[in-house]
Amino acid sequence: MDPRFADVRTGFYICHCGHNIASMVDCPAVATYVAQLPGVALSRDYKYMCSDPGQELIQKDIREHRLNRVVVASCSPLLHERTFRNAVAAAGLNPFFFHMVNVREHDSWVHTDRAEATAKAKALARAAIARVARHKALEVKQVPIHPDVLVVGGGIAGIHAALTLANAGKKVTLVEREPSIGGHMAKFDKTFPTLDCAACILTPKMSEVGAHENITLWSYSEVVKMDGYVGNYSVTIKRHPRYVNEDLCTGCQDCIAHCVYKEPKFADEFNERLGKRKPIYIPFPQATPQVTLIDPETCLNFKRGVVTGKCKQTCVEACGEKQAIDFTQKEELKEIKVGTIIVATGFQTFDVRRTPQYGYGRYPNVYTALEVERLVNASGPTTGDVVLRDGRRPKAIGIIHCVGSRDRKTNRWCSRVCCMYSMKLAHLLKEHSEAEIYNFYIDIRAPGKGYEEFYDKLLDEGVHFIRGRVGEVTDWAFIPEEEGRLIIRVEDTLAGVVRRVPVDMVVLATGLEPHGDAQDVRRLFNMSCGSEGFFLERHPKLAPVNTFTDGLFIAGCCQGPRDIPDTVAQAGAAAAEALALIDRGHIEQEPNTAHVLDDCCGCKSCLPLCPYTAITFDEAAKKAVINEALCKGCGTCVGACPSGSIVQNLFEDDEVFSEIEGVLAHD
Amino acid sequence: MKFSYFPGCSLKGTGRAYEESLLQVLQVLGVELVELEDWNCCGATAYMAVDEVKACVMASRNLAIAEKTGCKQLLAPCSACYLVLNKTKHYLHESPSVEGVIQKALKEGQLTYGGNVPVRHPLDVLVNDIGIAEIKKRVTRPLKGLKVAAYYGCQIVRPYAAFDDQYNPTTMDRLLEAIGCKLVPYPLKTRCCGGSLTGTLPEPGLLCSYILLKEAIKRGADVVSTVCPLCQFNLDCYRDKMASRWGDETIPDPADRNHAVPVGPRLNIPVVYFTQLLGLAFGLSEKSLGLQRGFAPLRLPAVPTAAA
Amino acid sequence: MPRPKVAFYWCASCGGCEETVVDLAEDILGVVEKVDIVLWPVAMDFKYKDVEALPDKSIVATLLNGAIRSSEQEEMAVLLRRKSQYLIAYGSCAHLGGIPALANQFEREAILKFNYEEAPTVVNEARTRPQPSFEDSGRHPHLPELRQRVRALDQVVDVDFYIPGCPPTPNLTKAAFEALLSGRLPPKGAVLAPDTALCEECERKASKPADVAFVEFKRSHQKLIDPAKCMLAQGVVCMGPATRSGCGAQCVNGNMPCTGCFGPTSRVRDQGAKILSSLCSNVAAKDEEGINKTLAGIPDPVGTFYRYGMARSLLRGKVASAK
Amino acid sequence: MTKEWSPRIVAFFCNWCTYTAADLAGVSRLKYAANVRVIRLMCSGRVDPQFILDALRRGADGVLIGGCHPGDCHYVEGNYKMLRRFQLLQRMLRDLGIDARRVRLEWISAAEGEKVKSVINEMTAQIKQLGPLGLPEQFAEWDTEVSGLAQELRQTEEKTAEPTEVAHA
Repeated sequence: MDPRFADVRTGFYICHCGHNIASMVDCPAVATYVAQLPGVALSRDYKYMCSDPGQELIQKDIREHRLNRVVVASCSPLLHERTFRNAVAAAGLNPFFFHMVNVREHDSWVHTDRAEATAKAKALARAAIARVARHKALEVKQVPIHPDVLVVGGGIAGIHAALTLANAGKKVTLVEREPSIGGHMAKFDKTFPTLDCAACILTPKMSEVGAHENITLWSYSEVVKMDGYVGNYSVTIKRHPRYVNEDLCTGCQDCIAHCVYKEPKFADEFNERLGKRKPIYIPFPQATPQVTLIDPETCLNFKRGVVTGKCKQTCVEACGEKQAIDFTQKEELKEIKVGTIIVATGFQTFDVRRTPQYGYGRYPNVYTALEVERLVNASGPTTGDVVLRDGRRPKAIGIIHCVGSRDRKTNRWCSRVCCMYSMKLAHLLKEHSEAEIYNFYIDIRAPGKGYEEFYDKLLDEGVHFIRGRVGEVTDWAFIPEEEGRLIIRVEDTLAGVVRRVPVDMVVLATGLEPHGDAQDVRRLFNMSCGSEGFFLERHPKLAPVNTFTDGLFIAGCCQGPRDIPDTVAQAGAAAAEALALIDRGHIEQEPNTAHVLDDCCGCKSCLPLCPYTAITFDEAAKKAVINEALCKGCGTCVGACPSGSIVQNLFEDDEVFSEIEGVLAHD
Repeated sequence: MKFSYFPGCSLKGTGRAYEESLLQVLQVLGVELVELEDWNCCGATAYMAVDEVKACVMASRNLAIAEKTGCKQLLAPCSACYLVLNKTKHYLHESPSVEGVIQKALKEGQLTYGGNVPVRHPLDVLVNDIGIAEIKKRVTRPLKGLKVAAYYGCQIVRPYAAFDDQYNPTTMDRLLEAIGCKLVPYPLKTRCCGGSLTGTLPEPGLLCSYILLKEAIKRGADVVSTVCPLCQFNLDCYRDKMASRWGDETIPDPADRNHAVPVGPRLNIPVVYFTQLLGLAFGLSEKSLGLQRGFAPLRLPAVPTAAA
Repeated sequence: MPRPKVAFYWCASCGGCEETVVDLAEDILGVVEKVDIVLWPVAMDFKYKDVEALPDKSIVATLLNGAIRSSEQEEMAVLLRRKSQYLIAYGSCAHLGGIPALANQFEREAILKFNYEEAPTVVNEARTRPQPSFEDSGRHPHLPELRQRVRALDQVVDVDFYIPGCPPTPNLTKAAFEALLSGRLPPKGAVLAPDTALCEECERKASKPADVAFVEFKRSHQKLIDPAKCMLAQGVVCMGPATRSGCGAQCVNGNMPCTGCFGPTSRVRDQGAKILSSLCSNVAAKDEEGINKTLAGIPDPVGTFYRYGMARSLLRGKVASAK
Repeated sequence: MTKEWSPRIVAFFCNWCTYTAADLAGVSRLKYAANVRVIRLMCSGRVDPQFILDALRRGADGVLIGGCHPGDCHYVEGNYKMLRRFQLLQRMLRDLGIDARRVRLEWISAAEGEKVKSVINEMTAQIKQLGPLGLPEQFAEWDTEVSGLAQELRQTEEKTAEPTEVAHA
């Protein structure tokens, strides 16, 4: 008998997973095949291995049949490896005497020939049987978790997550790129379908963040570096200079009033460039923190970002002895330690220049939805008056749905919120202007509490709905009545005719897409992105706020388009996940770390390979040493050690060689 | 720079002015054209409508001849030729069955086609190979003050938009700006001119042409610049019919938008090829550029004096 | 008490290993005193039938050097295995195939054709090749047949111990004899040399920086080698990190890089793959072009990484990619 | 062995990108050839060239290595280490008679389930075209020349065998 299998008593279990596996893999045949392999003491097939009876079956067998190895062939180890390890451990066996075979995601679900799928299952099982014989008992290491949390992004998702954690007594650092928190929601006028005033429900939360003793708010700041691992992250944050000292500014805004520019002159970012601001400004009245800032691009005291001192500096005078204005401020780098991180960096709206057929930029009266949010807002540039860029008031308004959504040429996904916000804007525009409103839609998607009812309400209000994707917005007239107006050309797919609808204002219901720099953020935090560019959750259903990096959670639209209720719910979930980790106090580290054997010759080949500087050279022993607390278990040094003197737990050379031998052995 | 040149039927017939001006302009820019020997119909319109595969066979014969010359690229100035030749290349690439038919047919004529001939449009070559900067250098008589509606037609951007934006092409705008023209906003750039409907179903066909002219006039254009012989023909040759049908319609006066004026008298707006405008800017004579062939004479604004 | 019988034999080898035995110098006298050498073709005259006549297992230990290349060598290996209690693969060729195993990069036919027909120094118009058997004056002599592949000793017969090196050092040889004579032997299959890699005993170890990032590789003749600095730190390919120690780093001390004759440590299955992995992982470039530019300094990876280990490498030599 | 030959491909997938992508292909019920057997490693940087050679000599007709895209490695740069090894390994394998198309390195992110499918299908088709590599059979064939003699000698040995006791020195 092969000495490798002496004293090995493996129990093998193949799961039917209902029909998921059994319909494509002949499970009993696999079990029968495995039964005769070396070291196998027992082999079974069972309907649902992950169920309680399934797990109990393993435990009973371990006790009654003195099993000392267990192999389960079922779904992906990324899904249930932990479940079965726990089950094995509960029966008194070291949990690492377990190995899992993926015969569902990698086999039954992707193949169409039952004989081939069964043969593959046998090969994979054989490999596991060979491998598990080499397994060793391993200890799970516990690493303490730093209780502080970093929340990246100060939109409604970040705000809600930060407050939830802070209210639970955790110290939170909230980092926001813009000068104020609030995100997109702060720009909205009302929220659907309840028509709550967005500012009324958001402002109190923003103030709470500003005042909370457990929250450190760093606005106008960006994360530039993340190191470490779950429980022990070290994060570097870049703080842009505001040229106004946050600690000294009281938010009185006297400086703004006394700026040498008497009138606001520069495009106002918060108002989507529809309004104007001065070089020293506060983004919007409820901005948090209530601190002004100076834009060096437009301030007379700067030239190309360098202080010239050429301005009279009436602002400094106005500030008086508070002395909050500080032209010498420089960019600062801060490093903080946290245990968990919530990424809530949000979205950007679709860039309408990618759909030139809708005339944005060419016709002044074509607006994006976000611009209209500001236009109808009482605190917006027109104080809520619907006055067009050319000074006219619209008599008819067309709202084009799915701009940059559900479109093979731009973005394929449904942005989920556009139907609802378009109807909200339809209602508000009608209220503010009494114009005729036309909605051009592909399908109305109103799946939410009170959403369908809102649609009904709009129909009752006499808003027009025309089903069809708009082909073009143009200004050429077919008949004299069309002269001077914008014409929406669309195929009305319900009536079966091509229509030309003359309007005075067009609203483009832009979709939601990942931030332009989402890829950089993803790399920064070591996350994955889906093909569309939104951050990828660990599991779409069972781990929607987790990422593949432990201790790093995502919330809000950075993970995919969603509305405010869903965003808040998700932010709460992310906060709860972080809390669960923090309150446990420690995390268990997968013991797949590497260690150096005494046989190391000290050639130093491995030293430069470790990105975590876990490998150092012991000058006394003249050998490499691995700090297992820093090792993350990639195994790169193991693969490169020229004398085979580094070993990675769970992925030892002999374990992998056994697996190779196993998958290739003939039936 | 050297190209094989596929003129197609129009450039030898109704679109002669296009060929006359194109050849001269390219000569000024040092581009050598070698006309394809024994070329045949590109396969456009009528053939395309009856049997796409056979139309492609016709086109592919031209491609095969071009490939044989060893000249790297083929210039096809006529929009229809440009489209059909490119479409054939796509079909050859995408459909093995079409390729089978084509190769079989070519074999009968002792020809083969390896798929290696890029088919280029003059706009593409002028902007991307020669470059605006180079063209600017050749301008001796800038067309300052000439207001132009740049009209591209449908075929060079649909269904393939190889060198320009499908919805809002700008290559011709940039070229004409470079020689001093002022471009009026013209969102109808890629709208249908009526195509061959003007000959078969005149009512809707003419309406298409009329709208193009009317909108150009309304926007204050002095001239419509085209890239396509069929567009030029439709817009240039049916003015009388358009005037008799819609001449009484009023449009806002471009000089004073509050006034409405009848469109009829203004329908004599000239419709020229963009190469003719380039030629003028290069200082070539109107006659050599074939400008006398148009039905509406092009009047250039007065040459600015040195003092101005 | 009779002195234990010992045999030395050579197969496909250069004779260097025999030299090592002689290199024991005066120590050889101590060995000769304690043993009875029953076979040593390089030094004394013995006949095949003398060996055949010995009772099985009557030789305590046979030190066989050289690779197994011909049917005769194979036959001798089998015979000596039968007659010996311990069969020891002595030197790189017996241990791993050695230099002769580089021939495994070529088909036998190609080798014969070149050597008997195409080599520039050969005049052989009749294209005569050695024949396994032929007739000569009514006799039918047999000649050994060249095998298709060069093999290490243990690919032909069971081997008890290995003494590595090209050639093995006198120290190792002496230690092996001492172990044999005292009966204090390691487990079967052991390589009688330390199981750490060469850097362990290399005097230049300290001069290797902790952050070597290769931008170019040089072969030893392309560079004036700094005699005090780690070879790899100078971009000279040195097999030391992937090669067993025990030689005292003689080559490096002679200012030449290690070429790997002691073979891999017990933890490595393929010496060439391992040194490749280690060297490449530490190349500085990140783009394919840059990487390949650096690696172009290793023009013959097979000859460099498998100079001694071809026969015992995982692929054993050049294979046919498809049938 | 009446069954028609079908390639056997051993794949080494990194846990974070390619293995996850293969899971995604499963969840998305994409269908692909059943010729690949995946071995999960934490990082493509763990792929020891010995694994590749061992797979080939044990009968794999091809080896596929899957890692995160450059710049996306979960462990920062493990995939670059593999890329560098792969460059020289490919050259060395070519010198050893192995067609470069049998060993493939692919960057497949966690989101690219489709790519798992297309790469596996392409590679399977490619190797079908190349035919079996069959190294175990090749080695066995080489070794017929030695096993033949050993057997012959064993037979003569059996005929003349008589137990001999040898004292240990």
